[in-house]
Amino acid sequence: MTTVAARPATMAQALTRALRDAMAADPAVHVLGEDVGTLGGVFRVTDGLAKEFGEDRCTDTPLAEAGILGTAVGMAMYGLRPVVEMQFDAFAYPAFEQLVSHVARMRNRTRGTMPLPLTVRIPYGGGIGGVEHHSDSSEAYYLATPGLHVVTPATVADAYGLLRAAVASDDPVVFLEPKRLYWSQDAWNPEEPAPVEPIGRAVVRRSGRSATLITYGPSLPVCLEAAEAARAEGWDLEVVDLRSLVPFDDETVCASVRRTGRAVVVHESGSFGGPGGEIAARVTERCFHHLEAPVLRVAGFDIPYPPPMLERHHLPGVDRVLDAVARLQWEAES
Amino acid sequence: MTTVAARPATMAQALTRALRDAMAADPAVHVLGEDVGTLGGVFRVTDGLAKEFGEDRCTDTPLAEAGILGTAVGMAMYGLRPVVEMQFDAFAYPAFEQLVSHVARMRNRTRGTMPLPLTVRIPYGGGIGGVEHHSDSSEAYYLATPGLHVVTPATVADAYGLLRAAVASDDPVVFLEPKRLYWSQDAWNPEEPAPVEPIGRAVVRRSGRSATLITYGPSLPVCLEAAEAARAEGWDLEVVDLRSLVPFDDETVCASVRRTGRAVVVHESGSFGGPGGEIAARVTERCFHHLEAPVLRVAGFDIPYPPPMLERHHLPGVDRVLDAVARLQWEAES
Amino acid sequence: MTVTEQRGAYRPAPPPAWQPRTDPAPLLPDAEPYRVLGTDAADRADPVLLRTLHTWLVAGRRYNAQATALTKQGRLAVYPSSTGQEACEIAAALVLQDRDWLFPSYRDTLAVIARGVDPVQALTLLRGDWHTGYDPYEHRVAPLSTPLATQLPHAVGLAHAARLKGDDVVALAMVGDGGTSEGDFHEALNFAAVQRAPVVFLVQNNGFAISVPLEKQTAAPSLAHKAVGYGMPGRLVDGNDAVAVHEVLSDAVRHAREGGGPVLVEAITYRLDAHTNADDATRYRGDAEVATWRGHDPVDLLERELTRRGLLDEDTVRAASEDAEALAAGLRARMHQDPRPDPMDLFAHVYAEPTPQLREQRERLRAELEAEAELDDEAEPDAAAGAVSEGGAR
Amino acid sequence: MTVTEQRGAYRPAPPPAWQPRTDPAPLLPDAEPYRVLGTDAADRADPVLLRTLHTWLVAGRRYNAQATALTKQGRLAVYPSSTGQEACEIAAALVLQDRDWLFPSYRDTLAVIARGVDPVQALTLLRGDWHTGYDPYEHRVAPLSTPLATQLPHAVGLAHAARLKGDDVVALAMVGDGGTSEGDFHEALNFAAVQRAPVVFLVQNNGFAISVPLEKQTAAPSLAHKAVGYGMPGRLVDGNDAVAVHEVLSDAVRHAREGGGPVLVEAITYRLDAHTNADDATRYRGDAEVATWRGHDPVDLLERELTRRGLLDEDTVRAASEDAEALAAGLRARMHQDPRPDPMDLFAHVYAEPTPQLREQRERLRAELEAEAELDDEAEPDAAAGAVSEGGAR
Ligand SMILES: Cc1ncc(C[n+]2csc(CCOP(=O)(O)OP(=O)(O)O)c2C)c(N)n1
Ligand SMILES: Cc1ncc(C[n+]2csc(CCOP(=O)(O)OP(=O)(O)O)c2C)c(N)n1
Ligand SMILES: [Mg+2]
Ligand SMILES: [Mg+2]
Repeated sequence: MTTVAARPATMAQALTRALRDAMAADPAVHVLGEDVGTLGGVFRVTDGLAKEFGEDRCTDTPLAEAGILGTAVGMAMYGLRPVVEMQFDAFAYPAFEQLVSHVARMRNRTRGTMPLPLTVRIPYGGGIGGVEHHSDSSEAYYLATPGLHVVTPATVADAYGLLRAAVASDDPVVFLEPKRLYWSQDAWNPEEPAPVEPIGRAVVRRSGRSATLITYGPSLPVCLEAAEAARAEGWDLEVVDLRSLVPFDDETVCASVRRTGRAVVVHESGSFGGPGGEIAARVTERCFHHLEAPVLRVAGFDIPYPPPMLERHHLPGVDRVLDAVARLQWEAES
Repeated sequence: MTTVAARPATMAQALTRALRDAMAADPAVHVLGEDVGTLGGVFRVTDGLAKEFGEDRCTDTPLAEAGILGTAVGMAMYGLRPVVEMQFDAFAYPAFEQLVSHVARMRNRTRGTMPLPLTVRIPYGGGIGGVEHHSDSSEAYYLATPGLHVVTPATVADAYGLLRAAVASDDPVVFLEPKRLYWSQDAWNPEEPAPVEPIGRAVVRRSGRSATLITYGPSLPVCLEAAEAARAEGWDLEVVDLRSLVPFDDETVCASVRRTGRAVVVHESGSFGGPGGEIAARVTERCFHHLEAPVLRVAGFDIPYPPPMLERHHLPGVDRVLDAVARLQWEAES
Repeated sequence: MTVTEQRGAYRPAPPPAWQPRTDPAPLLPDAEPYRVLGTDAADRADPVLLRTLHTWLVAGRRYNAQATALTKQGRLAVYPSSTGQEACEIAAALVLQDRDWLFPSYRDTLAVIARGVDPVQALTLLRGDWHTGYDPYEHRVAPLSTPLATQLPHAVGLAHAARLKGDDVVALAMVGDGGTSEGDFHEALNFAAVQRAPVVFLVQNNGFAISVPLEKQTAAPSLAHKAVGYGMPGRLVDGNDAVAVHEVLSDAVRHAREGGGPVLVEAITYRLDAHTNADDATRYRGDAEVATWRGHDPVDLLERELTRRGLLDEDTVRAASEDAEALAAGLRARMHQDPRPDPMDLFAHVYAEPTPQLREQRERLRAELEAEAELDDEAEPDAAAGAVSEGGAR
Repeated sequence: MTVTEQRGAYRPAPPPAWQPRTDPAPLLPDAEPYRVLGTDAADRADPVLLRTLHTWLVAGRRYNAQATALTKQGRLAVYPSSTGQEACEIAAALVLQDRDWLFPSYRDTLAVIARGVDPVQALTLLRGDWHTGYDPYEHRVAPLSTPLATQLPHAVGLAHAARLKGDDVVALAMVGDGGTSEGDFHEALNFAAVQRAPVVFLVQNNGFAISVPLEKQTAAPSLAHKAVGYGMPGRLVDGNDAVAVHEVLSDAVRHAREGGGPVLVEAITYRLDAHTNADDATRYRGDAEVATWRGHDPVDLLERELTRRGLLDEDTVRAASEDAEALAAGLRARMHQDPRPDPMDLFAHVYAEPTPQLREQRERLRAELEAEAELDDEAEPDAAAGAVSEGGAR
C-alpha cells in the first residue's frame, strides 16, 4: 500500500485504503476474519495490512463466524476497535446470534457503559456468478435489528468515506460491500480522500423533476443508467443514493419525493419483507398528499438467489426500472 | 392427554392437542427440542407426548439449536416430519444459518426432489415479564426468507388448526406462538377441532366500515379491544387477522381496505424493517386510489426489547391504536 | 514418532504435515474429580482460606434463600438459584485479581456479588428494572449472559485484547453442562487455544440443563475430556469441595497468567433447588437423588473440615451467620423499595446518539407520559411526579 | 475408580453423579496416522481392492485435471480441485453400501461421482446452471454443501431417522480441517454420540482452509483427538494411503452399522492444487512444501505398491488410463454443450405450490421473456425458441 497519485481506483482499493488509514490513525483498530492476513482476503480488501501492521493487527482466525464476531465483541469490551470480515453474505449467518443478541444490544443492556465500537464488513449481493450461498442480499435482517447501523457504499469515494466513518463510530456498524462493485472504477485521489462524513445522510446522485428513484449499493449504477435511458421517454428522473439504511435519511428522501411526486424504490434484495417495503411505507406516511401514484418497488424476486446462469433474470435491471416508472400513473399528469 | 368435553381451553392446550393428534395420525411426526420430553416443554406445550408416544417420538435433545434444526433437516430428508421447538424467540438465532441456508432452500436447491416437511415452533413476543432475550418479535427475519411459510395463531381454534396445517405442510413452516396468548382461553371443543384449513388465508375478525386494523398474533386482542373502544368515538373498525404472513393474503386484506378506505397495521415487532412496512407498502400499491389517508403503523419501538418493568411502555396498546386511527385524516370525510 | 520398519525398495515418507502438535497426555483429566476435603491434603489447607470460604459459602447459601423468597413476594421476576453450587460460585470470584475479568452465566449472580458487585445491581436483570444492573468496568464483570455459552467468545476476545496490550489480565468464564453443547462453547475454546488467550473456562456440571440430565447432553467420559480436542488442559474437580475448586481454579488462573494458554475446568456439582422458582423439579428427578446430594453439601463439607481442624468455634459460626443475615436483610429491605425505572431510558442507550427515527419515537412516548402524568395529577396530585425525567433526553 | 484412603471421622461421599461415563482410552487415536502402503500390512491387501482403488484414483486424478481445464474454458464457474486427495474421495464412496448415504462438502464432487452420480450432474453447482444437479435419493448423496460443516447435523439426523425406522443405513459425512472449527461440527458430533447415530465423520485434513494453515486453525494434538470429548472413537489415518483410508473407513462404517455409534476419522492429506482455480496458492505456501507432498502422492503410493506386488502390468496401466481418458473426454464433450436452464424454474421449486406473490412474479418474468423472445425472433428467427418453456408453470 504505497501512495499513488490521482487516477482511476476500484472500490476494493478504496476500502483497503480506508482500513489502512484507520489502522495507521488508531492503534486500537484490529482487523480479523478468515483469510484476511496472509492472503489479504478473498476479495483482497485486506491486502497488505498484515504485512504493514503485523499479524496481531490483521489476524487470520479459525473458520468460525460466531467465534470471530464473539471474539471481536470481547476485544471491543477491552477498548479495541475490531473490524470483522465475513467472507460472504451467507457466511455471516452463523454469527447471527452474536450479532443480534450481543453486538446490537451491549450498549443498551449496560446503560451505555459498555459500547461496542466494532464494524462487521459483509460482501453482499450477486451479479458476480457466485454459486449458491455466495450472493445473498441480507440487509433486511440487519435493518430490522435495533442497535446496528447499516451502511453500504455505491461509489469509490463513499467506500472510503463510509468505511472510515464506520470504523470511527462508537456503535456497531454492519458495513455491506456490494460485491459486484468491488471492481468498479472511479477517478479518485487516495491522497485526498473524501472527508469522513457522519453516517446517516443520503445523497442525490442525479437531479430530476419527473420521479425519484430511491436506491443504494449495487443498484445505484442500474438506476443511473435507467435515468439516462428514461430521457428518451421524456422522464427526468432524480436518483437518491441512501448510503445509510440505518439511520435512514427521511429528510433527503422525502424532500426529493415531495418535489417529484412519484417514487420507485430499487434494490436487489427480495421484495417481500425487504427494505423496499419499509422505504415505501415511510415515504408514503410522510408524503401522502404529494404522491401522484403509489411508491413502487423494483426488487429481486422472492426466491432463493439463483444459480449463476439464471441470475440476470433475477437482478433488477434498467428495463424493470423503466417499466416501474411507466406504471407511475402518468395519465394523471396530462 | 385424555379427551375432554367442550369447555374453555387455553391456546397452550390446543397446541398440545394439535401435536398429539398429528402424532397419532402420522407416525412420521417427531417432536424434538430442549426439555420437550420429560418436562413437557417450559410452556408445557409438549406435555404428555413423550409418555404417550415414547422418547423416540418426542425427544429431549442436547442444548444446541443449530444441532436441533440441522438434525431435523436430516430426519426430514429421510421421510420423517419433524416438529422442532425452540425454547424462546432469541434462542432460535443460533439456528439461523440452518434455517436460512438449508431449511428454506432445500426444495429449491434440489429442484423439488428433496422437500423438507418440517415445522419450527417458536414462542415469540413479550408481555409476560420475561428477562432480556426472552421476548423478541423475530418475525421480520423469517418473512424476509423465501422458502419459509410463516404463520401465527391468535385464537385457540386457530392454534389447533394452523399447527395441524403446519405439520401437514410439505414445506417448512415457521410457527410463531404468541407467548402472552398461551394462557388465553376460549370455548373450544377438542373433540371437534376446527377443520384444518390450508395455510395462507387471513380472516376478518370483526366487520366495520370506517377503517381496517390489520394485525396478527399477540396484537389481535389489542385490536379487538381498540375496535370496541373506538365505537365511542364513532368509528366502526374492521379487524383483519392475518394468521399467515407468508403466504400473504392480499385478497382479504385489500378487499377490506378498499371497503373502508383507511388502514392501520398493528404489531408488536419493531417498526423499522418490520412486517408493517411490507404490509403498508403492498396495500398502498394495490389500493392507492381507495385510500383516504396513508396506511399507518402502530408497532413496538425500534429498540431492544425492554426489561419487564418497562415493557408496557413498549407494547402497542389500545391508546396507540386509537391514536393512529385518529390520525387517518378524517377531516377529508367531512 | 516411531518409524515403520524399512522393507523392500519403496518406503513412503510419513505424511509430512503430521507431527503431534502437542503431547495429549498432560491435557487429559484425571480419572477422578480432584478433592481436598476429607483427604490428607485437607490438613495442608490454609486456615485463613478455609475461614474466608466458609464465611462466603454461608452468606451465599443465605443469599440464595433470600433471593428465592423475593420471587414469592413478587420482588424478582425470576430467580435461578445456585443453592448447592456455592463452592463454585465463590471460588470463581475469589481466585481472581482485581484486574481480572469474570464472565458469568445467568445463574451466577452469587459469583458476581462475591466479586464485589452490589447485590441489588447484580439482581437488576432478574428484578426486571433494567438488563445489566452494574457498570461492567467497575468490578470487571461482564453482563450476566442469558443466551447460553455466548459469553465465552467474549471472554476469549477480552483476554486476547488484554494480552495484545501487554496487560496481565486473566478472564474466567462460567458456563453450565448444558451450555457445553452449544457451538459457541466449541468456537470459544478453539479460539482461546489457538491464540493462547489467558482464559479459564469453568463448567459447572450440575447434572441438568433445566430437565435434561447429563447423559442426554453428552456421551463423553467427562466434559473435561473435551479439552484435549482443543489442545488445552482439562481438569476435573469436585465442585462441592470449595477448597478443591479454589485450588484447581487458582492453578488454572496461574497457568493462564503465565502464558500457558487456556484451561478447561469441569466442576461436578448439583443444583439442589429447581431450575428457577418457576420450575417444578419433581417432574424430572426423584427425591432420593436430591437427598444423596444433600449428603454432599458444599457448606456441610467445609464446616466438617473446619470443625475437625478446630477452626469453627461458636464465635466464627455466629459471625458468619450474622454476616449472612445482614446481607439478606439489606437485600430484603432494598428490594422491597419499588424501583422507578425511567421509561425514557428506553431510548437513551440504543445508540450513542439516537437516530432521527428514535428521536421521533422518544418524543411520542414523552407526550404519552406527560398526558398520563396529567391524568394522574388530576386523580391524585403529586403521585406521578418524577415519572417523566429528563434522563431520556441524553 | 480408586477410593481415597479413609482418615478421621469424616469422609465425603464421592460426588454421586461422577462415574466416568465411558473409558476414554479406547477413544483416543494412535500417536501416528495409520498406514498400510509401504508397511508389512500391505502384503495382506486384497489385490482386487488394490486394482479397484487404482483405477478410481487414476480416473479421479484425470477428472480433477479435466474439471480445472473446464474453468479455463469458461465451462465451469469455479472448481475446487481434490488433486492430491483422491484417496480420501474414492475410499469414502467405496466403503458405503448402496443403501448408505454420503454427505459431501463442496470440494467432494469426486466422491459424489465415485458413488455413481453422473459427473455432469455432480458439477451442475459449479457449472452454474442449477444448485444441486442430481436427485439426492437416486444415489443417496446429499447436496454438495457450501456452508461449511452445516451438512454434518443433516447426516446425524438422517442416520438417526433410519435407525428409528429400523433401517440398516450408515451416513458418511465429509468435512475439511477448517470446517472442524465451526459450531455445527461440534453440535453434530455431540448429537451423534448422544443418540448413538450410525455416522462416520471423515475430516480431510489437507493442511489448509483456503490460505489458513492448520496451526492457525487448531492447537489440538490432532483433530482426531476431538472425538474423546464426544465419547466416540477418534482415528488417525494417512489420507494419501488409499488402502489405509479404505480400511479405517470400512472399520468405522462397520462399527457404526453394528450399533457402536459414530466414529471420527481424521485423514492427513494435502491439496496439491490451489483452493480453487480462482485462488493463488503461492500467496500462502512455498513450492518446497508442495514438492514434499508430491513425493507422497496417493496415486504414486498405490502404483508403487501394485508394481511391487507385480499387479501393475502394462495392460492394467493402459486400461486405467483409457478409462480415465474416456471419463474426461465424455465430460469435456458434454460440458461443452451449452446448458439451457429454464428461467421459469426460478419459481418452480420455492414451495410445493407457489404463493400468490410468486405466481405474480412468475407471470411478470414470463411476460418479459416472451417480449425478449419476440425481439430475438425479429432479429434472428428461431434462435430463442425454447427459452420460455412451460417448465416454470408446474
Ligand atoms: C442459546 C440458549 N438456548 C436456550 C436457552 C434456554 N435455557 C435457559 S437455562 C437452560 C438450561 C441451561 O443448562 P446448563 O447450561 O446446564 O446451566 P444450568 O441451568 O444448569 O446452570 C436453557 C435451555 C438459553 N438461555 N439460551
Ligand atoms: C460457513 C462458511 N464460512 C466460510 C466459507 C468460505 N469458505 C469456503 S471454503 C473455505 C475453506 C474451507 O477449508 P476446509 O474446511 O479445510 O476445506 P478445504 O477447502 O480444505 O477442502 C472457506 C473459508 C464457507 N463456505 N462457509
Ligand atoms: Mg446444568
Ligand atoms: Mg482444508
